[in-house]
Amino acid sequence: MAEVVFFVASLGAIGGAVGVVALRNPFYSVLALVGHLLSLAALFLLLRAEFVAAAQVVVYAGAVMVLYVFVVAYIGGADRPVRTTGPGLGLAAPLFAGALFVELCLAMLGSGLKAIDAQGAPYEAGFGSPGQIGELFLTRFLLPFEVASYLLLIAAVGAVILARRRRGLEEEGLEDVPTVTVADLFRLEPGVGTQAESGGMLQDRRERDERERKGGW
Amino acid sequence: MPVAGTDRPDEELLTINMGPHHPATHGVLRLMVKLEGEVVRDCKPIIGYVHTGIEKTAEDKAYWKVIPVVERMDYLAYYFNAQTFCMAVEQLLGLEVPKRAQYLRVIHLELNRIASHLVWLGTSALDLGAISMFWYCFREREKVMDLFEQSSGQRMHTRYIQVGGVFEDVPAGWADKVRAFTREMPRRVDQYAALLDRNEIVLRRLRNVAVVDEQTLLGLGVTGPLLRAAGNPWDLRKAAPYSSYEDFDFKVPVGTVGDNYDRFKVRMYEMYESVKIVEQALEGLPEGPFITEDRKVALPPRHELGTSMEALIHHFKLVTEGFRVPPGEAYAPIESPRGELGAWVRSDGSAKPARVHMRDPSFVNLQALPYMAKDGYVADLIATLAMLDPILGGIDR
Amino acid sequence: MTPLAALDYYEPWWAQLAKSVVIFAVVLQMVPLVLMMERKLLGRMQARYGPNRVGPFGMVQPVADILKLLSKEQSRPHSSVGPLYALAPAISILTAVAALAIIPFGPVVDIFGTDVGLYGIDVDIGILYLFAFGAIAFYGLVLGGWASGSKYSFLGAMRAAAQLISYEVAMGLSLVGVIFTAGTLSLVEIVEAQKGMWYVVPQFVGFGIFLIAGFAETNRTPFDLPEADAELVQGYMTEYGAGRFALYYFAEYMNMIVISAIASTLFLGGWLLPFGIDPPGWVDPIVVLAKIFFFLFLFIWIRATLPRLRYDQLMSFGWKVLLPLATVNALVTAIVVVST
Amino acid sequence: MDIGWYLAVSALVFCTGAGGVLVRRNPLVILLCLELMLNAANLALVAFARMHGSGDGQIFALIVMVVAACEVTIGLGVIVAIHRRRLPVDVDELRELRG
Amino acid sequence: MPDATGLELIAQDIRDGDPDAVLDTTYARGRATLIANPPAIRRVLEALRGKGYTFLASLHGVDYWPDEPRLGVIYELLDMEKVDRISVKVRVGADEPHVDSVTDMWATADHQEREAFDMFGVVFDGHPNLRRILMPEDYEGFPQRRDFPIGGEPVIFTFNEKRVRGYPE
Repeated sequence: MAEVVFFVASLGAIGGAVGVVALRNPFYSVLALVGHLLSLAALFLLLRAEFVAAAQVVVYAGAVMVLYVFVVAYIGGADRPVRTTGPGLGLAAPLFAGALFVELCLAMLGSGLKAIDAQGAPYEAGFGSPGQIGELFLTRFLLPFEVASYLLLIAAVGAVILARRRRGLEEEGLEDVPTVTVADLFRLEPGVGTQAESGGMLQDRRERDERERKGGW
Repeated sequence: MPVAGTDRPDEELLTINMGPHHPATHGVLRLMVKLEGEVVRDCKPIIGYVHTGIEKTAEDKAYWKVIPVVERMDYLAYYFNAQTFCMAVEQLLGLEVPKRAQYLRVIHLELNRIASHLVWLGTSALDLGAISMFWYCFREREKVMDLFEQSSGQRMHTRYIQVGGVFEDVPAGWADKVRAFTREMPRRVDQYAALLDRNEIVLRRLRNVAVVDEQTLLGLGVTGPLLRAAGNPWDLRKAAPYSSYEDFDFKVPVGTVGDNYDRFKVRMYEMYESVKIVEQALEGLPEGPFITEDRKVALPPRHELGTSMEALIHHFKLVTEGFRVPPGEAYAPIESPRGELGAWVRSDGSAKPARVHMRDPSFVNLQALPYMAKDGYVADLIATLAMLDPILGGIDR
Repeated sequence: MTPLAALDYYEPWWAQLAKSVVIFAVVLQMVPLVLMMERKLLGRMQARYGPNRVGPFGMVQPVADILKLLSKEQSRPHSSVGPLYALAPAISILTAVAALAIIPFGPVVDIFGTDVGLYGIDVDIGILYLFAFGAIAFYGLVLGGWASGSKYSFLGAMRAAAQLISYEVAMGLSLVGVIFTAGTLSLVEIVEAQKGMWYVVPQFVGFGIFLIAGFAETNRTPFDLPEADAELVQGYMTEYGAGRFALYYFAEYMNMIVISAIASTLFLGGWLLPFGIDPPGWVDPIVVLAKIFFFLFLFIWIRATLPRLRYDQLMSFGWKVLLPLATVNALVTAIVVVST
Repeated sequence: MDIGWYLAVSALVFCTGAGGVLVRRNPLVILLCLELMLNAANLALVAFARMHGSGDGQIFALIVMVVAACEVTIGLGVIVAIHRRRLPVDVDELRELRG
Repeated sequence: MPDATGLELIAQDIRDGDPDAVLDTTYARGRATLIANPPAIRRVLEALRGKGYTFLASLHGVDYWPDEPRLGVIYELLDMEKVDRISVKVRVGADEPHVDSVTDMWATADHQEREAFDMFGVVFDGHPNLRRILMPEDYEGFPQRRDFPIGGEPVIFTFNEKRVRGYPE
């Protein structure tokens, strides 16, 4: 059973990867990568990394790829030929990739790692569970955890600054458009939304007086 | 890629064709909308999809047969269409309308105004997403329709208002039914207000949206609730009373800001005022004929036909040919639920009008839409269109 | 195969299979029921009858609707992208159904001598599982809007996507308080942790935020902007008809049921009854269903009452109000949990 | 399943990504290919974690995800900025940084 | 409405500025009408606007066939302060139906002039966007003219779309 799942999932992962490189339309490339990521999540599950699998889907498929989708939809897919970098690089790149693959395989298989041909260490309850991950993050890997969170913060700020509109809404007075703020939650305008008024008079007096003063009534 | 994200990448504008078949355009209206993200940068109304040539048709019909034709223009304010046409013809004939007929006309006009505003309220609320309002409004509108049916036999396009008066006196007991309605209606409007006017979401959707100042509106020829919402108390019922409106005590609600909220409030209050007018008209309904005694214009009563040769001749003449109208031109403006509705009628002396042209308020007011919608959100464009209350039958005629 | 969940008891394959079939069948049957309920309730709230022609009291109306939709011709716009156009609604319904698997309808019970949990699976990652499928649901909407090749669909899809991710953040944070208090992600354990007191009491802020975000996630009024029929004419499903539309429609109601079920599990104590009432085991699923229907009623009630927000209002509400509130809630809960 | 198989898949995906970076010109796709390579590394890390039965590899994988998310936000930000300035979204034509 | 004397005074005022501007005045059944010289229409309206008639209520096209000049355009002006109306009429021949546009003076004239053009073929010089408004863009003829017959327009259905005149093959 595990073999079948592995076969299907790895096929999905490799197929998705090839799709990313080979598809012309960036939108399809993004979709191929989503497929790749989901297959990878299945592989993670096989490796008993539940939390990583869930994080993979939530973070990658749910957030990172969403960004891609937005940007591709915004910029629009350019239907350019896949390979226009010139024949030299176009030919050299697959060769390079192939050579890299051979090298990696040699490195891993020839490394003499004993456990590589095994099913891995015996499974312990709680392996890869949120509890274990959390414990590791807050004990042994506290520094990387904190650094990573700062990195995220910096990246968020950077992205906002980079993608900020140079012209458009801000300058053209759209900030006048009313928006809901926290303060509004606590501010009760007279005659707005209270039960007493809904049961009683239709119009709050202040407003009616004002309209009367202006001569409407 | 199936959707080209933008027309030209450097402008980031997305052109959207709203309509002619779109749930929120209140008819067969087409809007060419240029969007930048969710913001409307340009909006061009395109009309003519329900042009039915009513004005041309009217030229081929006897005067009294024109009434049902013009009634079908602004299909929510049919009494008003008939009233303005009849007033123009009466002006050409130099005809005096009996007091009772004038009062009866007023009652029906104001009931019709309520019905029209109810449809507006229901559909506008629907456009804002408040789906229940629609049914509540139509529940009350149904009662008005029933009253119309009892007085004229028809629910819509009643052809009740005739040249020289009204088609028939109201049946016995009708007044009580109207009173029952006018007693109930203000309570209902209170309830609508409680549902919408007390709702934070509605307030945020309407307040300070689509503000256009009074001068621009005047230049655009905008009249009616839209102009009053901007603070100009122009109401023909007050300014140039017709059909005995000077007899009634009512107020003209005006707004202060000229935003969608004011437009909403003005119409809500107009319903109260209309109810007041109907009550007063019922109270002071004078005795007397319901249509002019001029046998050249109005059909003789049925019972005279058997005894009076003259009546028979008049009847024959009117039914076969219709009455002739002395040559001339007349323009009769009245205050319809949407603004100044005027019929321009030219007579060449025959029994058929030589030209009937309607100054329909929807047609004129629609020009204000681009001014209102510009630089707002798409959602506000829909709300604004709803608050504009265009009736495409009136626009395209 | 590696088990998805670390169960401390053994469930035979037939139990798993039977559970899947039962859950699927029951919840799938709930969708027409919810449809009927919505139409009838809306009708009553709007001073009309609602459907009353097909079957007794019009109860067979949803069946008629579904049959009608399924028997319609499948058509698609010229400019659409065929395979993706067909795939998108399937993704939507897949994610909606998959999320049902983790909803507990009761504790582990003894059926024919074997221990069977009254839930699809009880996973360690619990709520994360839910959010994982929520993340995939995004593609159902965006692909649908994009592949339709229509500007309305596209705009609707973009709105839907932006709304989905904005409110997903607030929703996730609103649950953090519950997770802190219960000390686990597993839904079954969270329910059992509510033995003393339902989390709606200590976590009322989180409950409110979760409900609001849930309305947004399921695209219901007042957050139904992606399919605002007044502006975008049903948004991402503008170009869909027949069976595929039925799929979207189904998925939407399924999502409603899922959100209701999650809310009742996390905040209303799942199958637990208040005041220490401990009914026999077969009552538990009924209690859960009753709580689910309470939330469904709330969904319908709100729909009949509220108009919809504007897009910018929706966004700023999500980011400027809900998110800070949820963060503060999580923070306060964390402090309280640690200090006690 | 032997851990070796996972590593083989990881290597294959990594090489596909590397080749893609070299071949494609659209910066969006290049970013996608980078993602592929990061993911391949993730797979290897998780596989090794399983091999050793310790969670360290998974922690690494999670940190890699964080880094990937940061890289993507910045990368996409740059691309959007390029697009806003009406420059071609094409790495070969964007030679300005070269001087 | 200004009474007959008031109308004459207004007309005299305008004539003082431009002797040819006003051709005639009519006063019938309380309706005061200035008949303006077509080339001077803008000057007449400008003058009236100066007198307080600041609101262009409506603009009507009309066909006086068989009289000549055939076509007419009527401007209904309104003084909102004094609640006073006056109408201005210009008559132009059907062969050279040119009237100056007043869209820059009143934005409301935009649609209304387009309608008059659509229905009668009166060309408003200076109109920014003089296209058909109610009739289809490719419509031929001016349907509200008196010599335009009332007749059936073939309705395009699928079965006859090839046969209906003007439908592209």
